[in-house]
This record gives sequence, C-alpha cells and structure tokens, in this order.
Amino acid sequence: GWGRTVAEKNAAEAAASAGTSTAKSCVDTSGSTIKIGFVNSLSGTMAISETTVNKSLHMAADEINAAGGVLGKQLKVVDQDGKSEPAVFAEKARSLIEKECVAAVFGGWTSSSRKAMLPVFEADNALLFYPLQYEGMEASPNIFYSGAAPNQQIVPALDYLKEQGHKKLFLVGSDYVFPQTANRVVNAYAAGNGMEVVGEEYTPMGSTDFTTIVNKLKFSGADAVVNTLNGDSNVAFFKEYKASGLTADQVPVISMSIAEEEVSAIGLDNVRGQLTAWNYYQTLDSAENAKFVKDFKARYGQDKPTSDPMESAYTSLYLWKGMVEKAGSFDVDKVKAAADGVTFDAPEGEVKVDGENHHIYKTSYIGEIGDDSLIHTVWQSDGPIAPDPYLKTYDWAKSLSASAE
Amino acid sequence: MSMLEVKDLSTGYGKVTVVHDISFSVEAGQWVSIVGNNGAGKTTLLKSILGLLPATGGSIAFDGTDITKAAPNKRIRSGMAFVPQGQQSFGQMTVEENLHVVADQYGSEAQARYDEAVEAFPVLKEFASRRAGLLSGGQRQQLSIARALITRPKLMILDEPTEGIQPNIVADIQRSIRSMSEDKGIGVILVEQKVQFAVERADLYYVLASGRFIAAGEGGPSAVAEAKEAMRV
Amino acid sequence: MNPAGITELYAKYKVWVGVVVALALIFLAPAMMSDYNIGLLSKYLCYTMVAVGIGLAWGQGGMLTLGQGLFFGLGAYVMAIHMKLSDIAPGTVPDFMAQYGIAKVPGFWELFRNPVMAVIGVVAVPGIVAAVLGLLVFGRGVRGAYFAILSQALVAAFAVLLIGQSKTTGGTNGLSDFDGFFGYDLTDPANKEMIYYICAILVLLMVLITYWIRHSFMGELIIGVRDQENRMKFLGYNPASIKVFAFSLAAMFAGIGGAMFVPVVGIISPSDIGVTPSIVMLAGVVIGGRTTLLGPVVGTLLVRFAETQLSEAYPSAWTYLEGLMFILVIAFVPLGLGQCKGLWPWIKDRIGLNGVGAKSAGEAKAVNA
Amino acid sequence: MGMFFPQIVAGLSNGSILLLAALGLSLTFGQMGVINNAHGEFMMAGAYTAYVMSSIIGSRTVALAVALVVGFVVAGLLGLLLDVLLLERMRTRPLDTLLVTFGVSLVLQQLARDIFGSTPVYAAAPEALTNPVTIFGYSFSAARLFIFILAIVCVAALYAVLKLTPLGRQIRATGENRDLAEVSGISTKKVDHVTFFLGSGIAGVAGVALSLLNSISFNFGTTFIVQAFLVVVAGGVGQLKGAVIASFVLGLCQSWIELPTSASIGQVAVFLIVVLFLQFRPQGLVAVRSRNLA
Amino acid sequence: MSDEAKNAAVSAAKGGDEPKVSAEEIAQLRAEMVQMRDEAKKMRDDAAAMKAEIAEERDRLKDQLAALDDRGGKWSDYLEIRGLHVEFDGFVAVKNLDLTVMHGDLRFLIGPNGAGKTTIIDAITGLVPATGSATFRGEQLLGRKPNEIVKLGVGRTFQTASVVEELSVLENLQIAEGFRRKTRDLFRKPGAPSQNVEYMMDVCNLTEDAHKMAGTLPHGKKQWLEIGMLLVQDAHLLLLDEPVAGMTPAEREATGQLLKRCSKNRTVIIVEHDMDFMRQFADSVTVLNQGEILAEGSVEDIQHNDEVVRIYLGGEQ
Ligand SMILES: Nc1ncnc2c1ncn2[C@@H]1O[C@H](COP(=O)(O)OP(=O)(O)OP(=O)(O)O)[C@@H](O)[C@H]1O
Ligand SMILES: Nc1ncnc2c1ncn2[C@@H]1O[C@H](COP(=O)(O)OP(=O)(O)OP(=O)(O)O)[C@@H](O)[C@H]1O
Ligand SMILES: [Mg+2]
Ligand SMILES: [Mg+2]
Repeated sequence: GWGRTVAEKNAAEAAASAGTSTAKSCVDTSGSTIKIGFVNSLSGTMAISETTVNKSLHMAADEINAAGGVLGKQLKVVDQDGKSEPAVFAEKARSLIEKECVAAVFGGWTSSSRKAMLPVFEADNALLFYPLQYEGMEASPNIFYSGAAPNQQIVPALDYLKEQGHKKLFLVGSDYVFPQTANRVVNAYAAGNGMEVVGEEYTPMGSTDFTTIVNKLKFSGADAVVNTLNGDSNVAFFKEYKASGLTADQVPVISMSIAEEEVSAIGLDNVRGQLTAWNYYQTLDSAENAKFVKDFKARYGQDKPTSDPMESAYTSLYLWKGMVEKAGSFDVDKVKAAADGVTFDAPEGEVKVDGENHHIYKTSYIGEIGDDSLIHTVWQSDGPIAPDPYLKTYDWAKSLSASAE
Repeated sequence: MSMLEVKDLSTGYGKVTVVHDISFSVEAGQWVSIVGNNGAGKTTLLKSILGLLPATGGSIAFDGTDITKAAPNKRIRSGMAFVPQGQQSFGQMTVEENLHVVADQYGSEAQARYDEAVEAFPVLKEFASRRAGLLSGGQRQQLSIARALITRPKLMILDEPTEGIQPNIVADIQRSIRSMSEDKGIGVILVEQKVQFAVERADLYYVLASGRFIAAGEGGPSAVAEAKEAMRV
Repeated sequence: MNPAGITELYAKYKVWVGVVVALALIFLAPAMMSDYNIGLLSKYLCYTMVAVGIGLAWGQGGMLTLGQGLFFGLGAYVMAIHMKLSDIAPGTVPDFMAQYGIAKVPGFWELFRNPVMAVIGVVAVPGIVAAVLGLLVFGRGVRGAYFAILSQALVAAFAVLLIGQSKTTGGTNGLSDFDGFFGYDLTDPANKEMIYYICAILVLLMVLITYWIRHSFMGELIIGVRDQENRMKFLGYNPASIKVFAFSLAAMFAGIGGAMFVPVVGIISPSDIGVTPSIVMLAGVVIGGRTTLLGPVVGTLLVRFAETQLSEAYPSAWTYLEGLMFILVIAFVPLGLGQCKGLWPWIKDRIGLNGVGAKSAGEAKAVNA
Repeated sequence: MGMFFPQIVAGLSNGSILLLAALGLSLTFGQMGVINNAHGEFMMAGAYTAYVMSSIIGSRTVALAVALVVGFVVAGLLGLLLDVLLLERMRTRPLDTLLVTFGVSLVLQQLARDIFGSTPVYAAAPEALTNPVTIFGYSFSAARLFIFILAIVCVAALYAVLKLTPLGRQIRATGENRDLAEVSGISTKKVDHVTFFLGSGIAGVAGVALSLLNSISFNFGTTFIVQAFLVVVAGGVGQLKGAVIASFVLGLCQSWIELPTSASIGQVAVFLIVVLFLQFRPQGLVAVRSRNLA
Repeated sequence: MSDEAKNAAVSAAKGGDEPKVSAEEIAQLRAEMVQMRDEAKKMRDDAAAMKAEIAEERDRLKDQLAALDDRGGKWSDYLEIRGLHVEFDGFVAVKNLDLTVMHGDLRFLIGPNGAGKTTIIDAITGLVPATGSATFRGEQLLGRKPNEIVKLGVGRTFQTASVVEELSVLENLQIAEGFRRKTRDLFRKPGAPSQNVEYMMDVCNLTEDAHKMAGTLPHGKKQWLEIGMLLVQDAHLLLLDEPVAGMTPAEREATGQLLKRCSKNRTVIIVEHDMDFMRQFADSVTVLNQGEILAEGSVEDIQHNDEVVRIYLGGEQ
C-alpha cells in the first residue's frame, strides 16, 4: 500500500502540538525490571575499542542493580553487536527499540555509527547515550553526548600548545569526519591565535604506510603535531616517527584518540613522553576514580587499564538514572525534559547535563605518557567547561559555526 | 609371470565406464600394439594402467607386485615410462630443463642419461635452451619420447606417438620402437590408430572397440589386413 | 486430464506457473511478518538482486567478480544523493557538507536531483562504469583469476576514494538520515511495505530477465565465451562484447540492489561495499548454486537470514560459521544447493531449475571454468 | 628538492614490503594456481609468532632471529595443513580456491581474536632497528632497511631454489602439467605440499618482518593482501622477475603520487596504474608465451 | 536404308505393280503410321513434362544443395600471400613467403615439423603478428582482429579440437552460424536448427549426436564438428590444421570426401602429415621447409622431387 508522503507527515507534525511525538513507544514499565540496550561492536575492526566500553557499561548496570535499580526496577540489559558497520548499528538500534522495546540505548563509537543511528532514534523518539568525544556540530534531541565536544578536548589541547610556545602545527589524521572536522577547528584556531598550520595529511583508515607523511612532517618545519589518527594507524605512525629521528622533545605529538589501552599496543617505546588530550585518565586522583579503577580491575583483570571512553560510557548510564529519577518516569519526553542540570560525581570529576544541547560539562586534562604506560596529567582546565558543540562562544570560530547552522 | 599383468581392468570417467574388463599381459622385450578407432578407450586404458585414472575394477601387476593402487609416479619409478598423447611437454621450461627434470631423479647418473637422450634426438640439442612450448608439434613429440627414455624403462607405453609427425620421422619412430624391444629388452605397449604402423612389426596386437578387446593376434605384415578387418566391424 | 497431459501443459507454461507462485509468496509474506522483519526481508532482497547478477556473470559467464560492491555502491550513492537532495531545501547543502564548510552542492550531486535522472542514474551509472571497465579489461583478454583480483582491487580503490573524498561523499560516515523516498515518508510502516513490494518485484523481474537470457541465443554465446573464449573469436564473435554485456547487466542488478538498500536501511557507507562485503555478496550464490537460476536467490535469503539470527545470538560463532560455509560448500559441494540432485531431481527437471549452463554433463565442468 | 632522496628511499622501502608480501603468493599462485586469500592470515601468524617470541625470549635480537625461523615454519605448516585438508582436492578448479581460502581467512582471523584477544599487541623490536640510521645525512628507519635487505635475500633464495635446484624444476614442472609431471616420475602431491609450504612460509617471514613496522592484530594481513595480489598480477603470474619489478615500481609510484596529493589518492592511483598497465600487457609485465589456445 | 528396302517402299507407294498389296492394307498401314506418329508425339510430350518436373524438383532442392555446393563462390575468391614474414624473438618462422591458392583448389601444405605450417595459418587468421600481405577476395587479412577476419569468410580449425564442450553439437553449430545475427536476434531463443545447420549435420555425420554435449564426443567427431562449424559459418577460405589426425582410415576417407566436395566452391588449405590422405585427395601440394617454400605442384611432382623425398617423405617412398 501507499503510505503518507513526507509533505503529509510534515503537515501532520505541524498540526500536532510541538514537542509531543507521534511515534508510540512499546516500552514495558509494568514489571519489576526495565530493559535497556547496549549496542557496541563486538566484532569487526572496532571491536578492540568498543568491547571495553561494553564492559564498563555492564559494570555500571550491575552496580545500579546492586544499589536497587532505577525507580525500583532492576535493569535488564540487551546486548547487540554493531559489527563495526554503520548499517548494522542502525539495524541493531532499530531492533532494540522496536523489537526489544528498551527504555534507552547506550553505545556507538565511530561518528558513522552515530550518524547511522540518529535517524532511527529520531523517527522512533527513543534515547541514545553516546559515550565518545566527537567532532561536534550536532545536537539531536534524542541523543545525549557524554563524551567531549570539540571545545572540551581540541580547544584545550590547542590552548596548551599555545601556552607552551608552539607555533607551527602539523596535522595528521585518519581520513574520516572526526579528524577532518577537528582539523577545521585547529585551522580556525591557529588563524585566530597567531599559529600556523604547516601541513595537513590524512591517511585511509587502517593505513600503515607513513613514510611519505613523516617525510613531509620532517621537511615542514613543524614544532608540534596534532594527531587525530585512529586505531592501528597510530602504531605505524609513531614507529615511523621515531625511526625517522624525531623526538617528543623537539616535535611533540598531541593525540586525540590515544587512550591507556592503545599505549601498550603502540609500544611504550614509541610514545613515551608524547601528549594526549582527554577528559579522564586512570591516574586521576579522586575517591570516585579510585573506586572505579579498583572495581573495573577486579572485574576484568588487573592488567586492564581504564580510559576516557569507558568512563564516559559508565557515567552516561548514571546520568540516565539521574534523569529518570528526576522525571519519575521512563517516558522519553519526560526524561528529556528533566535532563537539564542532572549531575553525577563521575570518576573524571563532577559532570552536569546541559538540557539545551544534551552535552555535558566536563573538565579537560592534557596528559603525558609516562614510563608506566599510563597517562599523567600535566595540565587541566579550570573546572568543568560548558559544552559548546557548535563553538558559538569563540570569536575565532565564527566561520565554522556559521556554516554549520 | 609376465612383466605386466592386467586382469579384468575396468575404468571410466565419473559414472561412465569406458573400459570394460580388459585382460592382457606384456613380457620383457615384447611389443604389444593396441589399435582401435577413435574414442575406443585406448587412452583411457593407458591412463588407468599408469594410475592417472583409478581403476574401478580388476588389478594390475607389474614386475610381480600389485600396483593397482599405486600413485603414477611410483609406477614410473618401478620401470614404466609413458609418452602421452598430444605432444605434451612443460611448455614454460626449456628443452634442457624438460629432460633434466626427469634425469635429476637419478642422482649421479643424471648427466649421462641426459646426454644419451639428446644424442638420440639431435633436434633437442639444437633447441636445448628454447622453451618447449614454442617448439613445433613434431619437435615436442621427440622431446616427449626422449623424456620417457631417460628413465631407462622396462616397459615403454606410447599413446599415438606418430600423431602429427612427419613421415620420415614416423619411420624412425617405428625403427626405434623395434630396437627398444629387440635390442634393449624393453617391453612396449603402443596405442595407435595407424594399423599398418602398429601391427606390422609388433609381436602381438589387440583391437579395442568400445572399451573391449574384439580381436587379437600375432603381429607382422600379414596381420595388418586382419587387424584392419577387425576394426571395420 | 491424464497425468501426462498435465505435465505437458505444465512444461509449456512453467515460467508462468513460477511467476504466479512467486507473486503469491511475495504478497503473502507481509501478512505474516512484523514491520521490523519486513525491513530485514527487504534488505535481504537487495542483496539478492546483487546475487542474481553474480549468478549470471559468474555462474553462466565464468567471470568471478569480487567487486560487485563497486556497482552496489554506485547505485546506492546515486540514490542516496537524490534522497538527500530532496530532503533539503533548494539552495542549501546537506549537514555534513556544511560541516566541511562547503556552501554549494557539487555538480555530480546536482545531476541526480531530478527523480527521473536519479532512477536512470541508478541503472546507468553502474552499467556504464561496468561497460567501460569491461571493455578495458576483457578487451585485452584479462580473465579468470586476473579478473577476480582486478575486480577486488577496484572495489578496494572505490572504497578508499569514497573515504578520501569525504567532503562530497560523506566519507566513512557515508550518507544517512533520509526523510523521504520519492516524496513518501520513510517512517510510515505502509511505505516500508511498499518498498518491500518494490524490492520483491524487482528481484522477480531480474530472475525473469536472467531466465530469458539463459534460454536465448545470447545464453549460449555466454557459455561459449566462458569455455572457449579464443575459439569464439575464430567463429566471428568478439568475446569481449559478450562478456561486457553479461558483466554490465550484473552491474546494473547490483546497482539497483544498492539503490533500494538506501531507503530500506537508511544509510550507505563505504563499509557496506568494501572488499569483504563484496566477497560476502557471493556467499548466497555459493550456497544456492552458481549455475542455477534460483540458487542465488534462495541461497542469499538463507545466508542473510542465518546471519541475522546467529550473529545476534553468537556474534563470534557467526564468523566461524560464515568461514566454514565458504570452506565446506566450495570444497565439497561446489554447486551448493543446486547439487542436491539426488534429493529432488524430479522437481528440478520440472520446475526448470536446470538452465543452459547446468545441463547434466555440463555441471561438473562449470565448476572448473 | 630536499625530499627527493628520502622519497626514493621511501618508495623502495614500500616496494620491498609489497614484494615480501607478494613473494609467497607469486609462488603459490604462479605454480599451483591457488589464489590464497588466507595468505594475509599466514602473515598474521608470522607476526604473532614474533610477538610470542619477543615475550618469551629475553634478548630482542635473538627473539627476532628465532621468530624469522619459527614464523616460517608456523606459517608453512598452516599452509601445509590447508593444502592437505582442502586444496589438494581442488586442483582442477583453481578459481574456487579463492573462495575457500577466503573462508579460511575468516576463520583464522576469528581464531586469532579468540586466542590473542582483539586488542593489538606489539612485538618489541631490537633496539638497533627502532632507531634511525643515517645515510647521506638523511635519517631513515633501520627497520625498513632491514626489511629491504630481507626481501632481497628472500627473492634471491627463492630464485635460486626454483631455477637451479632439482626441487625447483620439479615445482615448475608440476605447476605446468600435473599429469605429465606425475608420469615423469615426480610425486606431484609431495611437490605441491612443498610448494605450498614454501609459499606460506615466506608469508610467515614477511609477517615477522612487517611486525617491526606495525602493531599486530587479527586484521594484520588484510592490509597487504589486495595490493600483494595486484603485484602478482602486474608482474605476471609465476614470474619472480615480474613480481620484483612490479613491487618496486608500484612502491615508487605510490610514494611519488602521494607526495603532492594524499595517501588515499596514492592508493587509488596504484590500482588504476595496474588496470591501465594490463591494457598494454594483459599477461603482466613478464608474460609467458605459449602456443596453446587457452 | 538399304536399296532393297528402298525399292520395296517405292513399289508399295506405287501400289499398282504388285497386286498382293490391297488398298485396305494400305489404309491400314497409313492408320498405323498415324498412330505411331501420335505415340511418338505423346512420348515427346511426356519427356518434356518429365524434364520440366525434374527442373522443378531441382529448383526445389536447390536451396539445400546450395548450402554446400553452390554458395556463389567465384573464381576471384582466391588467397594471395605475398612476402609473408613471421619472426619470434629473432627466430624466423616464415620467411618472405609467396603463395597463391585458387578458388576450387584443395591445397595441401606439408613439410617437416617446425617448418612453419601452423604459423602461416596463425598469421593469416590474426593469431600471430606478421608482415607482408595476405589477401582473400581482395581484402587484406593481416593486421585485423580474428573476429573481423572471420567475417571476411575465413575459417580455421586447430591442431587440437576446440569446441565449446558444454554446449551440444547443435548449439555449437548454431553459434558458428549465428555470428551474423543482428543484435536483436541474439535475445531470441536459438530455435530449431536451420536448414543449413541440418544439412551440414547430415553431411558431417553428426545428426544423431545433435543433442550430445560436444565435450563427450570422441576425438574424430569433434574434428568433424569443427569442420561442420566452418561450413555453417559459410567460410570460403578453409584453413585446416591436421584435420584427420587421430582418425581411423574409414573416417579419413569420409572426411576426405567431404573436404573434396567442399573445395569445389571454396579455397581449402590443409596441413597434414598423412601422405596417403594427401595422395588421395590433394589437388595441389606446397612443401614448406624452414619457413620457405621448397616445392609446389601436383602430387606426382612432389613425390618425385628428390629434395622433398630427402627432407620430408624419406623412406616412405
Ligand atoms: N575426461 C573425460 N570425461 C568423460 N568422458 C571422457 C573423458 N575423456 C574421454 N572420454 C570418453 O571416453 C571415451 C574413450 O576416450 P579415449 O580418449 O580413451 O579414446 P581413444 O581411444 O584414446 O581415442 P583417440 O584415438 O581419439 O585418442 C570417449 O568416448 C570419450 O568421449
Ligand atoms: N610463438 C612462438 N615463439 C617462438 N617460436 C615459435 C613460436 N611459434 C612457433 N615457433 C617456432 O616456429 C617454427 C614453426 O612452427 P610451426 O608450428 O608453424 O610448425 P609446423 O610446421 O606447424 O610443425 P608441425 O607439423 O610439427 O605442427 C617452430 O620451430 C617453432 O618452434
Ligand atoms: Mg587417445
Ligand atoms: Mg603445426
């Protein structure tokens, strides 16, 4: 049969009072349990990273259940494998919402997986908690972003480089949206802050050949590198970097996607002394973090480090709990309405939800990779930074935010 | 006991049986010719004797041992040699390598055997370093026979060796087969369509039709007509 | 009527009987399924379209193409571009372009703004690309393993290119978040059903086209070229053009499959069309039997269904299973389900599963081709 | 331009990596017609061997040396197993081996994930290989130099085996005409096994060597396999000489095209160069003429 | 007519002198004569009618006969090779060869192994590059693609039979016939065999194998199928590389007859090593040695050419 057209839908939506959704939810709130869904890549290239997120989500769920659940209901987790493919993420998200009828979904890692799921959540008016730092320029009413917006990671990193007197930046990243958008921010920042971008190179994901790029880097005269490579590419890059005679003292590399787990994979020898920009490190000194690290290791093994994405995912589950309890209901619209101002004492410090753009206030930390393979804070922002996904509050970023609106 | 004893041999491709219950034997120094029309199953029979096609029934004994299940290369080692139909050679290897690949297997004798082979076929000396694939059909056939002779076989099996060969060489081939069996005591199984060539100087001949022997007899000039007659039926 | 009469009648109209049965299945299916499952089934059908083409190119024509993802992707991107453009107001650009600071929609996007152009593009772009590639490659006698490897390399290159040109292609993110399909709201279940019908009918049409080709003179030529490519030259044919024909048709089928994939799944990204997805597109053909007409269809539906079922329950087991499937089927039952002759020789003969390429003695050889 | 010399070196280095990855393939594809999609996973096996050796042997240099040998044997045995269990029965349909070995590669990847986990690991390289070496005032990666030399050594060794030894002749004879080889007294079964063992073993060596540049994970091999196939095709099947020239030419092309453009354009260009090249030499760089129709 | 008889006739005509001959008798005779004349006339008419019938019958059969025996071949359909030169990496396989084969000729090309016979055919049909010229019906063949050469009416077979093994005999023939089909017709069903194909199957003894897979045919039949394919594709220059290799004497005989018949309206070149076969069927013979023509002429000439005997025929003679 022929269904309604887009025009009809728009008309219908305009007619119905704004805010109330047309999609009907099938969430079952009658029993003593409530279903939530985790969608992470348990296979495929991203499985490496995403399984850790899945683990910390499970840890949070178990903790919450042990403490009495949410609104008195025990959480029942449904796991789905996103297989590192955006289309599969979309399919699995739909399956969680429509078939499993979960109250909220947690997960996703790559921007593409989020982009793929976004229309599903908007169409079904469901909730996604996305744990990763990302490129910004987005604020869906159905997604809560518990990772850093650019102004909570990239901008502090650049502030730090500027403070240290670096003027010539070389940008290297994987060929996908986060590095490219991040580097647009870097370019705009550099232009507005008297720095110069002397090279900008992208490699296909999974690329392992960095000779040419490192040659370019060496001949560019750069005094710092902003690295947005992801996954395996980092290993090849840092090995090449080191083998070509560059060192962290002369040309430091500040990385946006190297967390504690990656350090051992890249080989400590290759990254010792290099910088990273995140909102959480295992070495953070707080009671909440001590407990988080201890519990995680107890659960999954002493050799398993904790990292920013895991912590952010862990935090997101607690934030949802806070919102639901504030709303007194699992209803999506009520939860959204209650979101603003919900706080949680997370391992990374106190975080707070911004009801406007669904991002959270986070503290930024610049770290240095130490001999113990862990990352140690060398600089931190003055308290939590307000999320600004569109970089509207920065003068130098006017061109960026204008085009994204 | 004969050198080669084939008993009730059957074989075929897939479900199709092409050769039915064939029995015959070959003595040392004996020249046995098998003639038959196109598609009678001559090649198939030989392939089975050599193990390139598994026998579906019957048995083959060579030199007193049962070889019905042995791998082809084992049979070659034990003294059989084969000149396949269609002038086959290792086309991308030089003539020299083609011969050496066989000669190699005889360790210290390798060079001697190689020399002996090229001596017998001067063309091969001339083209020693040319790739075999570029030789003409006839040249390749000579190479093929030379390759078989290197093994100094007890039993030489030839599948239509004169196919596509110039007449004067054909006569040479007939002579050299005769001398193989007479002078060197090599048993010979020759498969042919050219009845004259095959039967004229053979010791025994068999006529194969539709996978069965339909006639047999002693070879010799007088047998040619007999054989021809048998094939007509 | 006596049984012989019935069989005779049946033999005469078997194609129509098949069509009627297929139509009945197509229209009955939705009644027994949830919206979610209809969506899944539609997705399987998209892959089935690719499989039908592979059956033609590989099963009939002996061209083992490991690069159908390329054509799948071309069709999908053309459709996605059109859908993206019809979602946004004229003069504006899609959100991801805005993020890269692009103010004007690039030229090759504009080409497909018009719905008619989009529909033509979905078929023509993969078809033309395949024809050009085919003329280059087949024209020079590249075949067999060489061709397989080249096609694999091409799809790898295509994926890299898509990612590299993220400003206009959406990069790894691909294109997603569509509102409508030619004006119809994608969130409405009735429209999802409509898209399912379109997919199903398309598959049916493709099967019929393939049937027709297999039974035409062209079908014989395709087999001739597979078996005796050079000999065909000395019979006065240009083998390259025959191959190009089969290959382009397969590419068009793949392109259409890709195009339908977009409204069904709601996203197209390079990870749907890379090297591995392209080989996996062969899985159903392998299982179902490459030389048969319906094998690729049945096989693909089976494999994809199994994938959904098993990968949810046992994610890592599925990878093993998929691997083993390739190993065991190809090594031991190279003709897949088409080899279940002992089981239903009778049915096969009657229904006409046996195509030109699958004629008795031909079967074993087809595998070697 | 100051980058001229470093780029030449980079190209040669890329070429040697391609060569190392393609060498074994060129042998198994060229001589046996087997299109081994699991070749990359044999490289992965080599790489994991390097990892295991580096974690159980104290001296990194010794660990690398041992890994080269053990990696060869491990990958070789995997290949042998594959050949004995599956490929042996598929001699008459080489094209199908492509799909079977794809299945094998899926299984091996998943196995690696289940055994070593999905987190990439890292084989500690000898100190000398992680530091730069200086040539003509430019510093280069010592590991790459090592790989370059290793590739040359492997080619030379393989060439010597194929051309000069009886085994090599047997391998080539079997590759060309199995039945004829068999009736020439060669045990083609054994020769095939040896050939596949050798080819796969070289993949193992390549894996060990390339672990010096990369981290090791289950998808270690997938990075190289497509390009390695291209090298074999461009070089001409079964032609060592062709593979050598093709890999260096492609390596140089890639690094030079990448210089003014980007890495992804460089990769795409390599693919297109091969397609265009086959227009001129459809049988690859070093084509073998034969008079047969086929 | 003798004198006596003449006299008798005269006296009979006069009537008077010999009373024995009555008037009735004369009348009777006259009537007989009339009758005889009528009969003769009737016979003449019958004969004419039969003639017409025969002509009609011939017209009716003409279509079929035409298929084989009269395809409008002309004297001008001859092959002319001038200065043909083929070199492989410096090895000269064919040396500046001149060769003319006329319409209606059945030419045998013989010569030692490696003389370059197959190479000549390869060169003419576009399989190996060559210099010089080779024209058939005035069209240059060198430098064209094989499939274009076929369209000029040139067909060849190979030393090893190469038919499409997975198609039936009939389908193989239809493919051979069909290369002139319009694109549109390619998508029709192959349909029933055309008269042409049926006739050729009959000629080549393949009728009962029509639906067998070509791959399952015995060697000899495959060769026949190859020849049949040339005939249905309406080739006027037939280049046959050892067509009877591997055939029995009976099959050779049949093949020879067939080729002899074909050659009446075609130009046929056969490469063969079977001398009996050559003696039996050759119209003319060219002997090739090391890429050059050693001798050319009738079978007789060749057999008595010492050089040819020495190099090629050898002890056979
Ligand atoms: N690979 C095969 N598969 C199926 N049938 C085959 C095969 N090879 C041969 N045949 C069939 O087996 C029969 C015998 O073939 P074979 O080659 O043994 O004949 P032959 O006597 O050697 O004939 P020729 O003189 O032509 O070489 C033939 O009918 C042929 O069609
Ligand atoms: N492609 C090639 N490369 C090099 N040499 C070749 C090539 N083709 C043929 N030759 C050589 O050219 C010569 C002529 O070969 P050709 O096949 O024409 O001989 P022929 O007369 O057909 O012999 P036969 O009667 O044995 O078939 C031979 O010496 C052969 O080795
Ligand atoms: Mg035979
Ligand atoms: Mg010849």
